Amino acid sequence: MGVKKTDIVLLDENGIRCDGRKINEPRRIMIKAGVLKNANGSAYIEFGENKILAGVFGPRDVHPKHLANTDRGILRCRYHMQPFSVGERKNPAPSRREIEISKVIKEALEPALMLENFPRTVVDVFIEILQADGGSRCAALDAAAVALADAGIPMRDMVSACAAGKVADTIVLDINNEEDQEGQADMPVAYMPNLGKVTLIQLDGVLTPQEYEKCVNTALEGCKLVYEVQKKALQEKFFGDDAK
Amino acid sequence: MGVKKTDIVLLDENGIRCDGRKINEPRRIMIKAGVLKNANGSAYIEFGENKILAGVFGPRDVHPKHLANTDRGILRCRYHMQPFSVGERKNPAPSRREIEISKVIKEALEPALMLENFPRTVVDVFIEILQADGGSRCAALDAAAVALADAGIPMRDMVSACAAGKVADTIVLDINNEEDQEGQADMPVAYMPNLGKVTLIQLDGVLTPQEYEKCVNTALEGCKLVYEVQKKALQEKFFGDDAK
Amino acid sequence: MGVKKTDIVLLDENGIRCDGRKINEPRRIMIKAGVLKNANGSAYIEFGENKILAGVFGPRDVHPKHLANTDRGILRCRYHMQPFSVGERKNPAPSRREIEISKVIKEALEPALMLENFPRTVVDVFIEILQADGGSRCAALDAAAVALADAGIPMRDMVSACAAGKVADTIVLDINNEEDQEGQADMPVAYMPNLGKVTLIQLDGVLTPQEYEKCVNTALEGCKLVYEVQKKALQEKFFGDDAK
Amino acid sequence: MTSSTIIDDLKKKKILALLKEGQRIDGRALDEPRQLTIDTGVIPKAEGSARVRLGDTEVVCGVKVQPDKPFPDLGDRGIFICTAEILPLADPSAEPGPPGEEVIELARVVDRGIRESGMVDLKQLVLEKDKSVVGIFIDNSVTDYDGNLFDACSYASVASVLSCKLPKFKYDSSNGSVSKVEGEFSAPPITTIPVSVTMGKIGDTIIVDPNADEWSCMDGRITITTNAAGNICAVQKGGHDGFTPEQLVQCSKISIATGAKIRDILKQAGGS
Amino acid sequence: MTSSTIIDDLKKKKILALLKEGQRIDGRALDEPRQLTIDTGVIPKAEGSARVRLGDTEVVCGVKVQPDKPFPDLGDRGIFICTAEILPLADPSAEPGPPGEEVIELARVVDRGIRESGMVDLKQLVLEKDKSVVGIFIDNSVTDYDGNLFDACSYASVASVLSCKLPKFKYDSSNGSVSKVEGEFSAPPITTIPVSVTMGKIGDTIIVDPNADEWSCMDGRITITTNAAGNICAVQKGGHDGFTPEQLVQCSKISIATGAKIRDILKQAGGS
Amino acid sequence: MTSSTIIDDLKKKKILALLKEGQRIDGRALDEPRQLTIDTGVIPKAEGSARVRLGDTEVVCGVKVQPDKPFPDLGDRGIFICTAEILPLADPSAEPGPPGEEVIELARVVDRGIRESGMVDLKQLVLEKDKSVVGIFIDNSVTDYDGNLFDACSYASVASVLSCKLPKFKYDSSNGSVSKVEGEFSAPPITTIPVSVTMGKIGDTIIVDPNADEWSCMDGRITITTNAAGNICAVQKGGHDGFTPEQLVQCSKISIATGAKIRDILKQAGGS
Repeated sequence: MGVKKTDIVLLDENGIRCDGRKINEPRRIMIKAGVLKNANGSAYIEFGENKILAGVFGPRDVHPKHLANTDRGILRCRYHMQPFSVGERKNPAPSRREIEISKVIKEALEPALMLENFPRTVVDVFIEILQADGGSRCAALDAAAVALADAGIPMRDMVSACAAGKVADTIVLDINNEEDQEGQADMPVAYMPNLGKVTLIQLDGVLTPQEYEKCVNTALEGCKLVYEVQKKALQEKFFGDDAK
Repeated sequence: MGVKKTDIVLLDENGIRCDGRKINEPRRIMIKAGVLKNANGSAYIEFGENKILAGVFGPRDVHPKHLANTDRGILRCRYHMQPFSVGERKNPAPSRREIEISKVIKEALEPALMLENFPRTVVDVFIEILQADGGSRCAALDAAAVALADAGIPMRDMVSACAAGKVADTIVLDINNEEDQEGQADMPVAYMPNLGKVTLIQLDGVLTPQEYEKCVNTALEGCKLVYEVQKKALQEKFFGDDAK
Repeated sequence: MGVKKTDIVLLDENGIRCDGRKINEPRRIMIKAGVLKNANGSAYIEFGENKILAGVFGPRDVHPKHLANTDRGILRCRYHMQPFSVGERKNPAPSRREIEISKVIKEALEPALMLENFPRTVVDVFIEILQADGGSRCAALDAAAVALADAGIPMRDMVSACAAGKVADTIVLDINNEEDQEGQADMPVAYMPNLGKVTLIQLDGVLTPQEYEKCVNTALEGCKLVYEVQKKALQEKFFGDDAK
Repeated sequence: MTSSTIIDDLKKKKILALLKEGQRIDGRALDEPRQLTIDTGVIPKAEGSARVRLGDTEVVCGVKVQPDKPFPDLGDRGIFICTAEILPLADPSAEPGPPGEEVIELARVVDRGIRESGMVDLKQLVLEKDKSVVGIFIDNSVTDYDGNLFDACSYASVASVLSCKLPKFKYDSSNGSVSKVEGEFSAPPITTIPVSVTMGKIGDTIIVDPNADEWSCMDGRITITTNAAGNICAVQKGGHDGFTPEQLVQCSKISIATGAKIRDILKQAGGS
Repeated sequence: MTSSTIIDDLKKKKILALLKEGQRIDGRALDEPRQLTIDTGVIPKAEGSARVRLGDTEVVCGVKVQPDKPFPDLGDRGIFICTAEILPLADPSAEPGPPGEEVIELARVVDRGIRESGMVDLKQLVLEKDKSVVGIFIDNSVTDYDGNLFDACSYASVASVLSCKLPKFKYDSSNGSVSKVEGEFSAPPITTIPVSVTMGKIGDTIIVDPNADEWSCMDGRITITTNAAGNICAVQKGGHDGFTPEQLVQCSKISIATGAKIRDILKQAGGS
Repeated sequence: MTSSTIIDDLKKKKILALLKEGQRIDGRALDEPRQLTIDTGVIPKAEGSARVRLGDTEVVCGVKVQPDKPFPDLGDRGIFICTAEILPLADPSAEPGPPGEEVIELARVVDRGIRESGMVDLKQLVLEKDKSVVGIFIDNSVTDYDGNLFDACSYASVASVLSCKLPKFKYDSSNGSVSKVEGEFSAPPITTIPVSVTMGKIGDTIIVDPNADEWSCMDGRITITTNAAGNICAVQKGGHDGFTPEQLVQCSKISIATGAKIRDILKQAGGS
């Protein structure tokens, strides 16, 4: 009541963020694998207020055929927001933003997939944002990677994603919506935790070279936390509650 | 002249409707077969103020080929309104309404056609609404069925269509534009008069179960009247004025 | 300052036009051949304030293949304006005007090309209007014809284009932007100078039969002047500065 | 594709053989819909939402409520638009891209069934006559396909609307702007609960709520929506075969009886 | 397709052989257009309309008149837009969908011929300068194809406009709204009657109003529009071959002579 | 296509072999960008413009400045939009038509690099808060392709903006109209000069400004934009392979060092 957006205290004197988290604390993450009946693999993630569904089909025949690659399978990826996923109703046609995110997600997943085993085929990853919050591309990637594993696509490594950013002159883990709007920088990162490679990195906002390095490392710590949640989701799917 | 739309008396104390018709009386219907030179079959209908042209091509090769069906011919149908056919100029691009009507018309014609005789081919039905009035989809169907017969496509039966509806708490035959706007229900029906099957039925508006049954039967009576006009049109085309 | 458009004197008492030219004087024309590295042939033209780039690819395979012609090569042409080429930013999607101009330019170039030598192939001409002024379609044609020659496509003749028009009741050569806006008629003409054939002619505006004939002849004189500049551009490209 | 076609053929023969004995492939009675599960409020950022499972068909539906300009000539009522989309993860044969005629029909039939019932009293959604009204936008996204999307999307839409919290808007006549009154909500003006019941015709047998296997081999289809008073408010026939007039009456009776049972489930889910 | 190609080839040879003797395949003189039949008022709900048959080419044209915002920088004149579409029932090779370059050229040439003649005085269509003007929208739909759509659409457009009843609109400067004055109509402000004449060039022979057979084998094409004063107001050359300067002059003379005859038919049809 | 594939293969092997010895196919050092040539003012009718050659990659960029409505919720800042298009004459594989994902990414990365740097102070582009602002529209057209369009388009955009003459606009609050004050111009409100530096990763070697041959065989890609203070303001990774955390730091250092040199060239070209 009467509180304007810009009056939000992003970080208080005790190092507590606007949603009560500490600097290095991610939001609540819940992943469930194998949630769809038709898809070859699927996963549902809740990451903060993000609610995202990922489904995988393939390896399967490519249509139209001229898109097929004789050397290796191809990966296609669609990141798509539901009309009701954001504050103002979104037009369901894919925006330029969604097309770009689809591309960077595809390139973040590709290094982990052994597509050379499946020439002339395609693996399709469909990501549907049911409810969007800050960091939706990282959460989408996390769900997509679990869905690929659930589909039994051979993978070199998991792909785990988490953002870091700069808020009130401080590097913090896992930017939420308010921090994204009012903060100083947002850096989504995807990581193959065993191969040690960053497969997605973007940055919007200004960082000194020192802050940049710290931000990368903070995000990587987040990716490792996500990785544990992803593994747990797959264990629960394949080995049931015993795995807990 | 100071008379507002809502002041229209849809049904007066003598059972006479706003355009002077009785409850079971259809509007004027005129059908002419074989009106186009290029189409394999064609028909022009005037049904009340509706003025509609239907043209048929086929059976002919399917492009693109992958749409062809090896078991039977396919039927394609386009219901399309001219920009000048309605009060306010209509955008010529097909609306969602036109796409839906095209589909229900296709499904209303399909049971009457012996498409199993023409595997790998397509029959195209193009319907152009030159002037629209209430009941245009029924009138369109009536013209399309005559055009198919004119094209010599083997048919199990004619398809004859007419709407019934509810106006001033009364079930009436063949709803016109004002009755559609101001009335209580509109039920377009298509019927194969010899096979006794309803191939299209839609309903917008509220009917009791008893009214529903009466409305279906009223529409069927209309379909039978239309059937006579369709037969006459084909006789005049193929046997000339002697047939009158 | 305070001078309104309509106050422009299009032709003064000494027969001098609003940009200082005489009645039969074209604007400055500069053509340079072979300006692009990737295109098989290319040309850049400055014609008045027009700045236009043309690039040619081919003869090359046609995609999709069903567009190929077994008797002769096909010619495709795209006339396209940059968003920044005109006063108000232009939407980069091709307008209906651009599509029509693409077609008339294609038909103006086609008679000069020996496409019968290259069955099943396509020659693509891409024209980009970097800055637009009156007469851009003629200037575009002039550049495209030089680009085709630069690409080594066998030609029966050059195609040279220039407009004439009617301004202040006088037939003048090479209409500029102001004359196009405020003048009485604009007639773009393309000509094969050795074969003596007009391959493009359009007219907007009213001419008496006598003026029409004079306008055609005036435009043809302009085409011949352009032809000299086109030849010079090709000589400079292929024989270097010695050709000057 | 060959092996899958053979299986499809065998399945179809099985379905037909069973139906001759009055049985269905999944053991249901001819007029028995599948289990219906409804969760509302699944998308907290939307004003209303529901996840519906009808057998193995699953739909997520969200409602957005926004001020809007009224349609010309309809200045005295709010806007109510219902859409439907089959997400590509719902079905191996679904493709991203603009909707085909199947999906356009789906959306229009779902929309019309609810609209024609008068479920929401649109006259109560006017902020300023001819100038500003409330718009209710209901988007259905199919996430898993097992046939009969008509009913699944219709139930999801109805449950979402029933669970919807309508924000309060204020129209400022001095400059024509509309603002949301923070923290004030009301229930939408509901007048009835429409229920869509879709029946398939295989040969001459009518079955309620066909699953994907039945859907792929049925000859005709009819969707009948009834309101709480047991009246019929929308009909849509589809498919490549016709219905006899008697079958049309039979279907209307089934839709009233089945509709009444499903209405109870919808009421409970919507909390009303 | 082979047999049809052989027939096309034979027909083309026949056409060429006949032309060498100065004869045409349908017996017409070289400069003789086909029979032109015009019915106006065929679409009573449109403000103006016409059905035109030019030989076996048939076009239905309707005019809608609506208040509109003027184009920027053209606040002192009404809107006049002429379109053309080849309906898919007009021709086995026509396809539904967005217009190709052929149809775009057709529409633009028809529009330009009428616009450049100044047929309608657009300055008399202003309701309130820079704010509100009358728009005249002329839509041509080709219903049967037998070549030379340029002239058929042009005649249909001109006849529709001549037969048009212009409603009276009232601009309310207090709120910028426009209302129609029921029952009051006027004739559109006509200044001249433009006539389009299209000529084909086959080899070096110029023929007027080519039919479909001639159209498919002609080398070049030119459309010249003349006004009532016998002046030339629009030209469009098409086709894959050129014209000599002498042929251009010859064509202009044909267009003036033929145009005068057709103008009489248009006048009669338009009732003026 | 076979022979060209063989040549491509041989070229790729050559590139890899040279890189093992720390050499590049065109003789450059690993961290050496190609020659950068900038001409500004090449499109006099645009408010700003530049032709940029980076090696054999060529881009023409034009800036249009126009009054516009602000975005909702962003009523206190002007509009700044940067686009990019690969013209079909730039590359035999380019096709006319709507942009693919490659070009959409290109445009968004170029736009974001400049926007996030805060190069133009958008708050100074407001004519009337929430009502009317100045829009700066920067369109890049690639006319010749030789790899690394990210940097070429970014430099062209920056140079065009630096060379831009901002017309003066006047907002009339009585009727909400905006007019241009003829003959009055100012420099745009520049706060910093951002420089994009794109690096390719081939095997484990990082190279600056890959040309087309290198571009087609690189495994990963990263574009880092730095501002005049030597801080990092945008990053975008692409390509089918990942980077180690150490490589990410290495790349940031290269981008700061290389960016400083290129900033001098941009300053000179922009006349500031």
